[in-house]
Amino acid sequence: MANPTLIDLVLWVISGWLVIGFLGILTLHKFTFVARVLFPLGGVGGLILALLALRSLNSGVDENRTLPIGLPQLIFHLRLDALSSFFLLVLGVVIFGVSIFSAGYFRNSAGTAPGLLALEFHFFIASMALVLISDDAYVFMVAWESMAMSSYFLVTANHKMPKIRAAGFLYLLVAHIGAIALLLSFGVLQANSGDYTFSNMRIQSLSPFWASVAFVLAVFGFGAKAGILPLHIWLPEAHPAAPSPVSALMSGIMLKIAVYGMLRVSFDLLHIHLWWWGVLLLVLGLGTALFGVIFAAVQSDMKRLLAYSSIENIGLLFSAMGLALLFYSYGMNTIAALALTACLYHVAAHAVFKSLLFLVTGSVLHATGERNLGRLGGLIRFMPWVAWLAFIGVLASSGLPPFSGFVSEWLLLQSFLFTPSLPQPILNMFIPVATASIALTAALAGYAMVKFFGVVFLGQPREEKLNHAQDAGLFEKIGMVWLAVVTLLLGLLPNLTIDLMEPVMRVLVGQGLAGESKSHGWWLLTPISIERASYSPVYFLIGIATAIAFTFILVRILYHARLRRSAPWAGGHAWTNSRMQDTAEGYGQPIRQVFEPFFSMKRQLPKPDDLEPKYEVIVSDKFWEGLYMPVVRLTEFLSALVGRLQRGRISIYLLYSFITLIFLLLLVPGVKI
Amino acid sequence: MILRQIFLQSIVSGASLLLAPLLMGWVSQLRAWLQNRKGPGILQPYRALHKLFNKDSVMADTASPLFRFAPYLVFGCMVLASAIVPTFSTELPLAKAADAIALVGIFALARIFISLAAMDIGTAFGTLGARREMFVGFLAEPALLMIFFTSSLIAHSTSLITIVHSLTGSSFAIYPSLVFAAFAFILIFLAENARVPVDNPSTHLELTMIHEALILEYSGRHLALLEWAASLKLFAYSSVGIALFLPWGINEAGSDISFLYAIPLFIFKLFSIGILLALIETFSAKMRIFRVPEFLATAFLLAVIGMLTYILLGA
Amino acid sequence: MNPLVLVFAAPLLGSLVLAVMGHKPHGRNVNVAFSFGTLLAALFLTIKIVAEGPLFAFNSQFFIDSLNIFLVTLTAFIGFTTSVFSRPYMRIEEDRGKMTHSRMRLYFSMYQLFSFCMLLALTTNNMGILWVAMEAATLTTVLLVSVYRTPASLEAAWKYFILCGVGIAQALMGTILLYMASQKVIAPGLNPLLWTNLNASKSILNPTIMSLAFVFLLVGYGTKVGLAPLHNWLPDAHAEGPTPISAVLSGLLLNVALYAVIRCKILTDGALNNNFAGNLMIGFGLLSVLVGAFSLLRQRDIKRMFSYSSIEHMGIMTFAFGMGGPIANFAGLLHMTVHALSKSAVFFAVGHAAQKAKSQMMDDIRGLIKVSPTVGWGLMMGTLAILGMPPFGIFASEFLILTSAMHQLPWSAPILLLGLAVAFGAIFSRVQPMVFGETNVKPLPHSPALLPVFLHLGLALMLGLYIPNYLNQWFLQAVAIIGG
Amino acid sequence: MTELSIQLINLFASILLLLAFAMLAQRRVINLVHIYAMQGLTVVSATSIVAFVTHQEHLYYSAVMTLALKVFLIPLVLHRLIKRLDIRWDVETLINIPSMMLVGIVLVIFSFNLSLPISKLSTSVTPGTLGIALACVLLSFMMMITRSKALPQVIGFLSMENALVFAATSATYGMPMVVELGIALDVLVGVFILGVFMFQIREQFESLDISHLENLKEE
Repeated sequence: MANPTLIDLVLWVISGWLVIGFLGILTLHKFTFVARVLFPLGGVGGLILALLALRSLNSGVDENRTLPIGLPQLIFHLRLDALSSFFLLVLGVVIFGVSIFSAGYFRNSAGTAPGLLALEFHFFIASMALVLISDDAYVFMVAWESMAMSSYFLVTANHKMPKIRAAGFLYLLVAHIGAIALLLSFGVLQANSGDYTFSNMRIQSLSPFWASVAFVLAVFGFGAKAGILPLHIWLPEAHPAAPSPVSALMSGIMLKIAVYGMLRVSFDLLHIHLWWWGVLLLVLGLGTALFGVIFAAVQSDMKRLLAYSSIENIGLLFSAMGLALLFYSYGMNTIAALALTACLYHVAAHAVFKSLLFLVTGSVLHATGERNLGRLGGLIRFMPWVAWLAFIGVLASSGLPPFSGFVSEWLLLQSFLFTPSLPQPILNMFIPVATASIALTAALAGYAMVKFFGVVFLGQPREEKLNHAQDAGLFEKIGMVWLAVVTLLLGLLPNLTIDLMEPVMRVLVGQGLAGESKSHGWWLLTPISIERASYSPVYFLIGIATAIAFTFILVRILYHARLRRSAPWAGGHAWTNSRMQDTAEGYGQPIRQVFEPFFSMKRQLPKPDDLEPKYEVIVSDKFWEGLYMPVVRLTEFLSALVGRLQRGRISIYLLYSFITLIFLLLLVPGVKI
Repeated sequence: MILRQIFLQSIVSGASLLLAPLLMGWVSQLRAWLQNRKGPGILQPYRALHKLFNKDSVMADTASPLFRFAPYLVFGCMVLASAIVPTFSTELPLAKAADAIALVGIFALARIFISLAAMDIGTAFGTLGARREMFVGFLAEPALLMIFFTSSLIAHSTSLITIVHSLTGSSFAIYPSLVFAAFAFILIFLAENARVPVDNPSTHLELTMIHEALILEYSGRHLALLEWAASLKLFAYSSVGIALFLPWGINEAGSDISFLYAIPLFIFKLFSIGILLALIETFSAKMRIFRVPEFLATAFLLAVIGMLTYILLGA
Repeated sequence: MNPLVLVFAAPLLGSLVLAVMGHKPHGRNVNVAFSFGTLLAALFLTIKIVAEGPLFAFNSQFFIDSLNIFLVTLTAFIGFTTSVFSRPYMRIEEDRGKMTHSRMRLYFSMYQLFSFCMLLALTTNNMGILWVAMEAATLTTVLLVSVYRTPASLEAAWKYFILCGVGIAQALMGTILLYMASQKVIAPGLNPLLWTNLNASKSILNPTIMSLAFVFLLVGYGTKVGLAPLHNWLPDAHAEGPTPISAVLSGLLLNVALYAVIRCKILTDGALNNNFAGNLMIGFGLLSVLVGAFSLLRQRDIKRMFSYSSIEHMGIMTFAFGMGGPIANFAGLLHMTVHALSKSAVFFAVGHAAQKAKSQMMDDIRGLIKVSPTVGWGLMMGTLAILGMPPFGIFASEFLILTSAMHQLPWSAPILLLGLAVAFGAIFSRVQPMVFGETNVKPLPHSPALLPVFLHLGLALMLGLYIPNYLNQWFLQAVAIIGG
Repeated sequence: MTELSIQLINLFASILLLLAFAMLAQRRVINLVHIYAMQGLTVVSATSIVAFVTHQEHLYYSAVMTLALKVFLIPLVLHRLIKRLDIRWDVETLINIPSMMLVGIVLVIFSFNLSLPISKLSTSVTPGTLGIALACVLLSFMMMITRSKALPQVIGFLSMENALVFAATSATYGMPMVVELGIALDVLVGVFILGVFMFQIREQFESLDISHLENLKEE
């Protein structure tokens, strides 16, 4: 091809990943080759993909391509438009960091052979990219389920532990049920035309009832993948089970793919939009966000903590989407664009900082072999690189200015402030509550993140072995630095990022924000108007930096006091040791107390005469007992009932046949008894 | 034009930097008087700062760079915060960089840094303080945000300057929603500035302390910066209160003449807030730490009700 | 020479030869050779059909069109791969003393005869001969199921015989009624039992007799399809017979029975002009999906579990054909093909796994991936294929079935969703610890025949991503024949 | 077709039904075999009459085949089985005989009703026979359900097959020869296989009581 189009190049990258995967199979046990060559190569693929997506966003590409595979009446339809390009950009950026990190992360001793791991890994990222460019239901579902399957194998990479297998099973089960729901949703969308391309679905006009059915099924399907309440149950199990780079990909990208699907279906494929859809998403999202963050704050396993934090962020994304849908259904497209910008911004921001944080846990895990917060601490002294990079991620995740998480939160709150203009009075009543829970979530996220960073990296090591922890290797550092730099850029340059979203907004709601948002210069973010609201992270940073620098210099010039080092003062207590620091459980105690009704708790308190006093709190999810266990029990009951059909007695079996025959004969038209 | 803006901004920031300890001193002096004590004098905070800056700083040998950096950052945050809150003038070029939401963000940033710094040494008090500080924060922060939102709804803007503009606007109007917000604000004000009944700045009792536990390991210039930052915070909060609930008489852009009455009026308002604070602190008792969530939840709910009231009544 | 003769001659001759020398060491290879011969003959026939269109043979007693030609090819192909799988499998069974010489002869001879019966049932045009062939297929498999002569296998075979015998008797009643209906209206001189003749005049067949006939035929052949609640023989027969037989039972016999039902449905639809037949099939299909799925949960024997999965899948196909319409029928045919391939592949892998563990109890099978990665991955991949994970072909057909069900019969969608979800959870939760995890079992003395497993899975994979044009054309023509 | 032959066929149909009831009520295994042979004879007679009346040559072959198979060969085999296996009595049916008869009557009414619309449309001279054949099928079915020994079950199965052949001859004047041959062959092979099985079952379980065949089931 003389002049390959962008979508062709994207396809080449995807095929490149598949080739890398198969090379992995060929070099099953050649660890050095797989780690030092294949993984970085895949990372470069991610970078290329990001550049292609950037190009596509800048030039406003909308390209179609069909591949002669798939079902005969339904060959693979692929399409690269602004929405897919944006998600591809995020995907590529994150994959570059994660792949480079993986090159240094995976060890030869893990349960699965390195080559197989490479296959699963690259299959996973290739299928995620394929989901993003698919333009018919079949290829979408194929890529979607391949994504679930390959990530399942990655989650169970260390399959010798029964707990990991259980987590993997739960994950795949929820993913599969969700996928069936999606399938049914597409079944509604194609409106019995037998044509499963998205372009056909766009022109179908469904009745409000059927459109709602499709929408609700899509919410169920995508929500199961994203971890929306009450389908989140797999997420805190699977993330800790998976190797850290995989958790990073799952949390950073895979959950976003579900968001992509939700956007695609609700804004692009469905032609009508009912206001209550928005409310549904909003309520689900808010509930999920609050739930996630409350649970994040009480976890004592660092990866679980981050997993719950991902649930929270997904909740925020869904509520932003719901808000956008709400505005859009009333034709308020500008404000819908504002809410959607918040959503997409958070997609990008969360993808990057959460992958960064998961990679950090990987490095910590390698250095210490511990995931339990109760046995970590003080690592900033032994692993300064990891700690400071983690710090950037933590600040972004807490939604603090001038970091990336704050921009999206800011945009989201801005869009919430427009809700009084909605024509539905009942919605207006609901908005303060919604806003309040967003604010509460944001504040609690800070709480959880302080816990994460403080307990892992600060204080004194809680175990002796931590004193020998090594900082991350070169590949790991490069991967994390890349993600940290992107996080910083996302925080500081919101207008550039919003510029990139402009074509996406045009696809989804018909108009974007870019015209207004940078009308006062690239450095000042004014999404609606300068009088309405403005935010400039660069000024912000300069302001703080100037203040700090001034203070520092002045203090140095004016005062000449020295700095001395000594043992910690600790209020004068002479015998302090590392066990006297707050534990992770202790840190979560206020949350447990305030939000007690959310949890089901089991406490083991020491008695006065215990020789080895032990204190333990097990906090578990009420959804298990309240929702999942009854379902499991019902299923078991039904299966016992069905099992009674087969009692081994041939006479009974014959009786079944006999009754069936008689029954069917009674059904014959024209037979009267 | 730009020069004028930089000049004005420096004046305002400088004024807040200098005025902040004075407010602190004023409040403690008032408290002393109300409690029939003689009091250290209104200028005591300046003397204390001077003393601390000149002392050697003793730092735990386990402290990481984070610990050393935190006081500067907290101080910087507070300087920035007081630079973007309209005090006696709305002509603040930096205010464009951060609106009300970002202001809450600044406070949160400072809070997180100081909490992490407290955890850094790894003493029992430090972690205890950090936990309590974050605990107060996660309830106070959204409440503050809600208070801002109530006024944002009225002004159709989150920019603090626009809010002040529209509240002082052409016609005088009473906003019942702001009454709720004001009550909520007072509660948050007390909690955030480590005041009785939430915290007592003048005690080191381990059962109750929050703010003091955080800065227990600091000494010398670092402690001075933190103390100064605390007074700046008090000052910023007071300014916020004035801007939202008592904005009348503020200097608007373009009328230099109004500075003549705006500045004295602002100082008067500030001192009145000091009186109010001293009264509250004198007449209430310190709460148990477990009661704090109820206290803050009340503030949070009041703020939400404020927003609801606005939507119901349109005012 | 008519290639059809070869298609019949190869297995018949094989049956006779193997009855004499099946116990010899190279009897296994002879079995493979005859199966291969059948496959070649079937391919030859296929090429002829592709080139020349539908074919009548032997005084119109045999008729091959697009609906059965792909089943003929499939049957010959799976017959061949199963014979390849039988080689090491039966050798190990013989080494372990489960098979004597006479049993080996019986096994191989009946294996070939069984192939013959199925090919006969598929190609015949005469509804009577169809019945005879189906009954004969039952008889041969009864002997195959009981070949170990253990109490359990005898019990299974007895139940199989009685239940299917009674079932098939109902089908004879149906055939008689069919004959009665056609006798009245068909032009003199035409054989009233030939399907082509019936099909030509189906619109003038008496609707009442036809609906009665269809009920009998559905109960009869439906018993062989394994539709709930007529399915009770199926798990026993699958679990107690030799694994190659489980593979061909699930992969082929059930398909052939369903094929018979479809042929009857075409006639009934033509006579009735309503969806009576389809509705019955929808009901049976959904019931089978539910019964199959919920039964899966309680299984401890691995072959039993996968046989319930066959019930579930036959339910899905029956549902699809019952629903009708071009997409659902296409999907049903595709599902028949891919399910046969995947399920037999699963049984191959299961066979090796159970032989390694010397037990069919799932609790005894652990850590396959460690003992033999290929068997482990074969079982894992086969399971995922059976569970409808893309890009395996079952996903493609389930995709089409579910999406069209959502519009044609929305109320059935939750039932299917429930069934598929329960089946997924049940099977996967059992297979996962078998494939993964730790074990201390030693590898087998003879290298397992895994070529069939991966060949089948490869084909199933291919059909999920790419359906060759000629196959597509067959399917489309078959869909046109089924109509509905 | 003459009036007489119609009446004869109807008579044989009634005899068949009577025998079906007799089988339902009979407890002695040896008598079951006798009844089975009588059923065969009835079918043979009916077939011959139809053959005679319609002048269909292949029906004569069919009659001869049935005679050989169902009147002589299979009863003989069954006799020897009974002797070798030493089974005389089917001790207990699962439902007592009077209630079984009652259910049987309901079944007869049901099948008559079922075949009524067909009989009305039928051009055949013996419209009632289909209903009777159907009733016989259902009665044999019920017998299989209620018997607890293997051999009576098999006899039930065979008598069901008899009823089907009767239906074929009386309602349609016989299936094509190929089909009839195939059916006969299947039945013959089936009986032999069952015979072999019964020996093996007795060897393994030391009884022919099918209640021993209840080990394969769901827990």
